[in-house]
Amino acid sequence: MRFRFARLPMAFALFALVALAALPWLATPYMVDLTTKIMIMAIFALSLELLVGGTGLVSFGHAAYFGVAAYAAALLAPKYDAASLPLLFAIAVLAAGAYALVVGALVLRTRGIYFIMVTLAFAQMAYYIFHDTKVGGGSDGVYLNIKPELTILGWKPFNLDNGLHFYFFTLVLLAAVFVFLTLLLRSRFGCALAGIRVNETRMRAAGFPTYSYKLAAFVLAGMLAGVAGFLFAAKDGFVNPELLSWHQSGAVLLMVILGGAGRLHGAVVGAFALTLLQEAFASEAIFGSFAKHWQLLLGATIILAVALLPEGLTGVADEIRAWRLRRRDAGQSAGATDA
Amino acid sequence: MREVLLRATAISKTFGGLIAVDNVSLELRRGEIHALIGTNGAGKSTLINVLTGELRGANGRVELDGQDISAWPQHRRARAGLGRSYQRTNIFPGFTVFENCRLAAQAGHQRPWSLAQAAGRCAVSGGAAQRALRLAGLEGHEHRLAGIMAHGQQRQLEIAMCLATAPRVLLLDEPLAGMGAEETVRMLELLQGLQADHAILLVEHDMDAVFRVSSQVTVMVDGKVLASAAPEAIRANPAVQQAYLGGAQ
Amino acid sequence: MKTMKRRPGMVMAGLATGLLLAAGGAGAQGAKVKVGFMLPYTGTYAALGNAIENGFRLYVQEQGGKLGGRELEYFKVDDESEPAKATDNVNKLVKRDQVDVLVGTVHSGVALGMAKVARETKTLMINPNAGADAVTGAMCAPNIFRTSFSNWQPGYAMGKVMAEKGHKRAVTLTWKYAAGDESVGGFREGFEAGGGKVQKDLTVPFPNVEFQALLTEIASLKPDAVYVFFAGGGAVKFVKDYAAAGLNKTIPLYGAGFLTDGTLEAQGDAAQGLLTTLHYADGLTNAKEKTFRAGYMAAYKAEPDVYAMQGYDAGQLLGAGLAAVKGDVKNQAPLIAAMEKATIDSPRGPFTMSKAHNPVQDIYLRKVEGKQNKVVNVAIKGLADPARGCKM
Amino acid sequence: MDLATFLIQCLNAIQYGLLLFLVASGLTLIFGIMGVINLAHGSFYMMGAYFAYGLAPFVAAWFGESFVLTLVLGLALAVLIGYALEWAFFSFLYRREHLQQVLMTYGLILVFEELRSILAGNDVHGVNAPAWLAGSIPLSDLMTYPVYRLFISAVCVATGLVLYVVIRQTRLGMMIRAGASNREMVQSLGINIRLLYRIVFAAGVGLAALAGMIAAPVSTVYPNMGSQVLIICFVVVVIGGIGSIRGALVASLLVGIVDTFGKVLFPEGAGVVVYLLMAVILLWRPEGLFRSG
Repeated sequence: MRFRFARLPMAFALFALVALAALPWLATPYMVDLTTKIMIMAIFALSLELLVGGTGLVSFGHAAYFGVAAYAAALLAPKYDAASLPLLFAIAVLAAGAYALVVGALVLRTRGIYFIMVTLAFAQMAYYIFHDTKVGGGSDGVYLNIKPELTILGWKPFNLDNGLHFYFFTLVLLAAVFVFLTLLLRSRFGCALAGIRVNETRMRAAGFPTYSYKLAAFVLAGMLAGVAGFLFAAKDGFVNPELLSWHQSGAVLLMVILGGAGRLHGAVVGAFALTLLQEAFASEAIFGSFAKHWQLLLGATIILAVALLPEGLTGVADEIRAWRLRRRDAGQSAGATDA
Repeated sequence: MREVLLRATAISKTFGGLIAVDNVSLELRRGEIHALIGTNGAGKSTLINVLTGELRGANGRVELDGQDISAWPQHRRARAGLGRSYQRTNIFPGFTVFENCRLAAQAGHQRPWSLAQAAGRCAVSGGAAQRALRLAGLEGHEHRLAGIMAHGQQRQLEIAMCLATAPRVLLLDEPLAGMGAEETVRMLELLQGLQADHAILLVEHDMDAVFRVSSQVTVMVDGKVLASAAPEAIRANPAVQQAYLGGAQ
Repeated sequence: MKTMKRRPGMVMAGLATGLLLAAGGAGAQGAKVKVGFMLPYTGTYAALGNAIENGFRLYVQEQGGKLGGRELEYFKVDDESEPAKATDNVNKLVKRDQVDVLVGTVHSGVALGMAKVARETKTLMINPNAGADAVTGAMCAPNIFRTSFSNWQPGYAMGKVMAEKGHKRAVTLTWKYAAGDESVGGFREGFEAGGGKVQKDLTVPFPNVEFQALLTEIASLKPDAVYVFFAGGGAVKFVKDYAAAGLNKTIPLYGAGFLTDGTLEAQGDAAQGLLTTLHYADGLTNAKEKTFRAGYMAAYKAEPDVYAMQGYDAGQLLGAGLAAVKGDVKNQAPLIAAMEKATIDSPRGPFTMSKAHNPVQDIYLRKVEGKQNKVVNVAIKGLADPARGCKM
Repeated sequence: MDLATFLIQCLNAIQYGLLLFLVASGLTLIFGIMGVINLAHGSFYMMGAYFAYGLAPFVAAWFGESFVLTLVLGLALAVLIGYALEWAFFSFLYRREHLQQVLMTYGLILVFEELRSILAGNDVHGVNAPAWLAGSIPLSDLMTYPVYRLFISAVCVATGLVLYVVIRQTRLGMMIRAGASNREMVQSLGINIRLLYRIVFAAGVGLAALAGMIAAPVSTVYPNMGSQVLIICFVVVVIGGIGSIRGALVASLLVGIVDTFGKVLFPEGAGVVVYLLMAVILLWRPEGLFRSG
């Protein structure tokens, strides 16, 4: 575990931002739509990265907060009117945060693999509540038929029905979440989380209320997942219990690991990589009739990635840097003993 | 009489059926190094863990500055001025030496909500960390990774991290373990320098060191206090010689 | 290589752009009608997805590869029976491949996601299987058609049949999900209209297949009959468990047709004699059925099933529409009008479209004999779905 | 619920619990001793079920119909596959973080699922129970109990006993127990940890496949059957305490009871009860009922 949040991979972030901002002029509407979806998943993955890479808490039930926010948005929006965007957004995010607060307060008593499993248990409970009861339309799910609107004194700055507007709305939120988390992780709060990840006992002995810190991180991560969940509901207008399923929790965890846990941009890269790989492997244009065996290709690629890229896709550069640092340091300490 | 900073009264702690600490009382005064000796498994580390609140569910009363802190959680005790070091080096191996100390110092100045400022730019914790590193003799090593330093240096860092939290009471669990002769001397000098405005509990196996610096020695056997007196009196105590010093020689 | 290591993001973005261009740029505008299959090609329902596609392609082949004088171009997306991905997957067809017609799918949750997109983009959609009532109920739209059934239909028919057989008290059992609830709802309506009474509704969490506890519960309730809704692996296991528990000898079991469709080989003796209701059956004698069966056997070396038939009829329905507009698929209003008015000469027997675009069709009572669901009689003739919630 | 029904439900609960135990025991071994979060365990269960379906015709053609021989052959094959998989995919992973193993085993699920589709197709298949186990025993005036289900329970109990004896009485078992409680100690004792891991992994795969084969005649074989078993097995392992065979047994029975009575008594919340049980137990005992023993 290296301490490197202070060093922001600025170049990456700026390049990605410019590339994403330029995309709509280079790409087909479908690409824009797909990228919107990937950016939503990237926000989702970033929220989990705060827990996995930032705090060392591996949650296997993160889809619950995503789903709760999506359901909150779909269920609480008025049926025949456009909902107020800021209001619905706030409600969805707060709903996710509230559920994360309840779950977090309980599950943070456990550790390691047990933590992984209890988070899963609470997510499954939420899943079955939406799947088996009439709260959210059962297994068929519910719709959000009219997209929420932002009106400032009768003026509408943008219209989410327009795919391009939605794209930029998502991009702005993604950038905001990324910047927010970058600041957060290099702030004192973030450093305390990093300390907790590495050595919680020491942090407590130094005087940090580590439980409160972890709970704050857990709720924050839940709320950020809620941002993604809100966007998902608003984009497609279709919310289904499967959003809370363990497949979904697993998928977002995979994005974080594949991109490289411990690096913020890893979550973004992971979201793009996993979605695009699947897109590519399932595409008949590229793989012809073998495309129906896309799972085989995706599975094999994942296995190869684990074997060859232990630190994830974004870890390659860091590994080289760490190796150099170690070598330099080894030279230094050898020199010190000589003296 | 010097001012009592930490007073522990009738501390007991059991694990299942096993009594690890049995009705132990002791007082730590400002200006004093209080040595705690005893064989392995005598309950010394357990006692420290109870005093700092790392272990919960003990009987007895712990007072800091005359205030009952028995019900306080560990982090609150730490922030009230109770600092400790660990017997086994317990640092953040992937962080730099400076960051280790700075993070410890940050405990006294947490402000988790101030997101705009990078942690590394926090002047308060940075200054405290720098002072602690100087005291512990780690100046010049700030930017090395803690995990790949020599063992003795890691022990120094352990102390520096404890000092960085600006404690008034130091509970040091075998700080000299694994240190070379030169480093030991330096560490003892450091402790003697700190003595003036700290109360120090020193758990140690190095008897020479103990008798050199301490003004009070408590001997624990099987979780109980066997004797507690000035070093000369302990050296002369037949029960202690029988149970501990004799056995060792 | 060097830049790749330093800037993985750039590589990913580059890959993304390239990939998307490749995928999105394909398929220039031509005279072909673009048909998008959104069906499960992996996972639990993969076999169903293949059968539907085969059925559809068979009809088109029979027409010389053309409908309404136009050639067809096919696009395929694996929907994985994953509702969470439904709208993304349907967007691949609608936005990436810009298909004119959507054909799909099996899973009800996915179908509802599809219907949502189809409504919004006004893309013509033909649903060849998923029975969710809402597709031609609350979600109904001029451009959404179904060639299969609504969950309500077989359930309602079976309710009638069981009441006519003199059963007074019945217990229902299904997975706890929308399709099951709808089927049981239809059954209750039919059964209680015929003077029966549903004693208790039992459910199993989806997709749990441990039925033993509920079999015991059924035995202790001692109803006159049991109505169940299961499909696929769950159907096989339930029928076998029911027989193994000896209940088939004392409490007759009835079900919606999927209980015994595509599953008889696996169910073996346990299914013999079971009565189910569906819009299709083995042993139908109409002429279309014969040519369909022979054609399918010749093309795919396999017996067609109900899914293949529904796919085939999706082809017929589209063909009827396209014929009316001479293949001009963009001319939607007359196309839809023609599809609404069409009488489909289906292997199941002729059917028409209801106002909500669900088949008005005969529901058969079938009996399992060997590996076949032999038709016993027509349970209800020309049954139309009530299309509750449809404002069309 | 009258007494007779209650007793039958208890029998159902135990029977279901025992089957869960058989699948979960392999998972808890791999989990506890190697620290591998093996998401592919459900795939091994599915593999076993497809062995029971696919091998039977071969056995019938070469040796005459024999259920037992099919079992033995399938088990041997599964153990071999497990041994090879450990060598190929896991042996280089132990020094990495757990998360990497999650990723690896997820990749394996996809590969197995697709191989299954290519090799065995996507249809549902039934597997016949052997004739000598085909009968049933009357339980109440209406219900009978199939002999084959009793056979399943017997196999589960027998497997449990064998595991108990191996773990308590043999040198291998000593190493396994040591490995579950303290990995460093095993290494310092000079035990060949790599070989131990390989054996444990192969045994875990074998147990999952055995469960799949035994269950096949009642569960039938169908695509994705593994993923349904997987999560419930994780629940069992975590409730029981990771690495504890005894814990897995107790937890399986608990889950069996809760699931069985949950379905009957609270049909609305039947899906939730098992997870509720897990959450409650972990909040009460954060390391499960029996920590590695």
